[in-house]
Amino acid sequence: MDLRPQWISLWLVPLFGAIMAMAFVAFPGFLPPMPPSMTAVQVADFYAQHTAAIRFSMVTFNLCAIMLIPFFMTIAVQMKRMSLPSHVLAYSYLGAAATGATLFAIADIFWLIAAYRPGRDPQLILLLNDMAWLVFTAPVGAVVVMNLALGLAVYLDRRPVPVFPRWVAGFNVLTAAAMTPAVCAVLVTDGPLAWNGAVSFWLRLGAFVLYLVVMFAVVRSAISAQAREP
Amino acid sequence: MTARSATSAPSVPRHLPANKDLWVFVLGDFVIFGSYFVIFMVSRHQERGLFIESQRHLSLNIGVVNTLVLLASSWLVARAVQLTRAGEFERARTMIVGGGLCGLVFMVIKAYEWSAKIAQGHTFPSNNFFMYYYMLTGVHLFHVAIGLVFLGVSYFELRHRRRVGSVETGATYWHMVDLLWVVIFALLYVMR
Amino acid sequence: MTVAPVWTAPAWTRKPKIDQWIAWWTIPVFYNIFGLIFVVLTRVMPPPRPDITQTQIVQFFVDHSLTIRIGFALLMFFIGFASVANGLIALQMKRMSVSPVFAYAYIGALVVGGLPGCLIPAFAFVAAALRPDRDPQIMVMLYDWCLLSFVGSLGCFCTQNMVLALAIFLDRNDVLPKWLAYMSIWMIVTELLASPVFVFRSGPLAWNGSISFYLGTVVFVVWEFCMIRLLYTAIEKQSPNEQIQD
Amino acid sequence: MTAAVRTTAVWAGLSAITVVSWFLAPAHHAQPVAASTPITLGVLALAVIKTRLIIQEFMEVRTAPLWLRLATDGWLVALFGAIVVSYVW
Repeated sequence: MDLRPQWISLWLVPLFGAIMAMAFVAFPGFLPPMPPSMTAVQVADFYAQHTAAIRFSMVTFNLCAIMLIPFFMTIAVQMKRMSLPSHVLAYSYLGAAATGATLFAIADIFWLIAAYRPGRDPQLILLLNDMAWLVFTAPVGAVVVMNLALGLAVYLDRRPVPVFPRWVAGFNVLTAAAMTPAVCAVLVTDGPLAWNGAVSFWLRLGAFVLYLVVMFAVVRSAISAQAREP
Repeated sequence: MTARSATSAPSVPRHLPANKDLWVFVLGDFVIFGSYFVIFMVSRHQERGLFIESQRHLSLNIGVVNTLVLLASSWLVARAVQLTRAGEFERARTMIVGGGLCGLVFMVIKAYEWSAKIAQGHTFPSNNFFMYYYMLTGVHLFHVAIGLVFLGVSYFELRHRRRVGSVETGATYWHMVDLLWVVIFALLYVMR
Repeated sequence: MTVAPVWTAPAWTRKPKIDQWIAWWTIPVFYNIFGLIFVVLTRVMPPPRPDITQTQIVQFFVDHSLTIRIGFALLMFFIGFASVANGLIALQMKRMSVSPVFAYAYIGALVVGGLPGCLIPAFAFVAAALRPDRDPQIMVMLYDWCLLSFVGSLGCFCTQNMVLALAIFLDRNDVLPKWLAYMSIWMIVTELLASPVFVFRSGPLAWNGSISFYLGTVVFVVWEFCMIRLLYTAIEKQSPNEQIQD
Repeated sequence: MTAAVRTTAVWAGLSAITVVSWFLAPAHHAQPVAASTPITLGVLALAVIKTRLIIQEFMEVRTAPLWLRLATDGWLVALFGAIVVSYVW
């Protein structure tokens, strides 16, 4: 079997991950994250002052974020290699990955619209800014279900030497648990659970980045193992 | 002949046309369309004057012609089933094609009728009568379109595998389309 | 296949078709929570009236701000389980004697449908409920945005039901009964009759109308109930050794 | 009477009823027409006969199992009953 597509998809992660890390630092609203308590005028001011940086970072996210999809599809392909009763978990994973990625692709467009016309009514800029942050932060269900489906698949894998080591199941469940509280960003606008809070912003993003790093290593050895198979 | 005489027919061997699955659909569609008709009647009750006044703008001639077209297509399709049972697949196929062509004629006439009404300024949001007119005829037209697919399946069945049950399926569906139109015709065009 | 000696899986993991059973159980759970979210908490079902004044709309968000936010916080988590239900239905569709095209199209259509049908409406309501002091014009827009998108996301579900109906009609393995395919035609008709919600602000074809909303919802609930029941039977009847072509 | 003749007779009857109802409709009149309970009941009666003929003869429910005959007749009674009630009420 030709494993080159999987290798390429795997190495897209560090490449585009590095570019997105740059875009993350470049976005003036991430370090620190913009608080929901900002008034409409303050938000409008923010977009007027940092237009160039916002455009640069969000266009970069727009271009690069979906480049992670081939990596998630590689994981789906590895799930289909597992010795499971059926492929139902791989299909669930695939659907959830597509939903999660779509949401991110929508969020960065809201940021870009907010920055597009500086003279816009601050109320409208506030709405676009709210939408961007909410869509970016809250809908973690898709990623959580990806993690749970993968975790369950790893746990059920009946190969003598499993495709992914067993601890990956626990790691996926932990990541899911770390990301779940971010749903509270639609509920509160203050404290650690607000969209700029330690849990909803830093813990969620940190868990996701760590997840990418760990899964990169795990998938890499899984493809190597597949290469050694007769 | 009246409809009543049909029930007192001498005992005949019982036969379920088509299959149970299709009858789930037909009976369910009866219930769904029945709900539309009752909702229509309740609205009509509330705005009786408006409904009678708006109804005058419908072309009864077109309604009658379309009813006759669908009745003719139903006759052709019913004959096709009988011919299939008799093993005359060639003629049955011709009948099915005829029924389908009548369906197409119905759609063309309906499209003409709609465009004429729109040209006269009677559009979907004009008033409640025209809302129901476009809604009921539109949903019915969708059923006609699906019915053409069913007749197409019956046609290919007659070419290749020649199972009577499959031809009955298309025919039963098509008669349902005809029947629903008869009720729509009475409620929208004729009653006052 | 024997389990590796280094790690012994608990007995339940060796139950035949265990992954499908777990996926199946998420569906009734998901739909019950779905009902709780949309009916009890966020008041999206049955929908509030389209023909009320600006002040009344703002008041609606003031009155229900907390439950709207709690409900949609739950949705943000549970929406993910929709892909498990879709994955299971797609798997059963792959068991049919038809090409997997329809199974993959089913997943694709519903991945798309989850956004306009569920999440976009949720964000519109949340944005309004979080700041009821917004410009009232914007509040009215968010109100329309949510309910039109929720009731009026048509095409994704038409495609979903079309590919499902076609797969069942063409299938010779009798995975799901043909009458479910006919019911899926009703679902398409339901979507057709939801399209006038973009035209009418009151009456039976408005977004809270007897035809566009109530009749459609009845059809949907009946369809969903039958689907869940039939999936159970389909998994049960499936031989544990059945090979599904990839 | 053979099946073919019977079907053709049913079709002729249905078409004849349709032409009769053509004379009853308000679209004939240039002047605004008033609601008319007798005419409406007549129209509905013709519609019942037509729909029942289609069900019994074309859809072949006449020779179908009892449950189907009961279900279709039950539907006709419920539907036209509801229509008449909502009309005269």
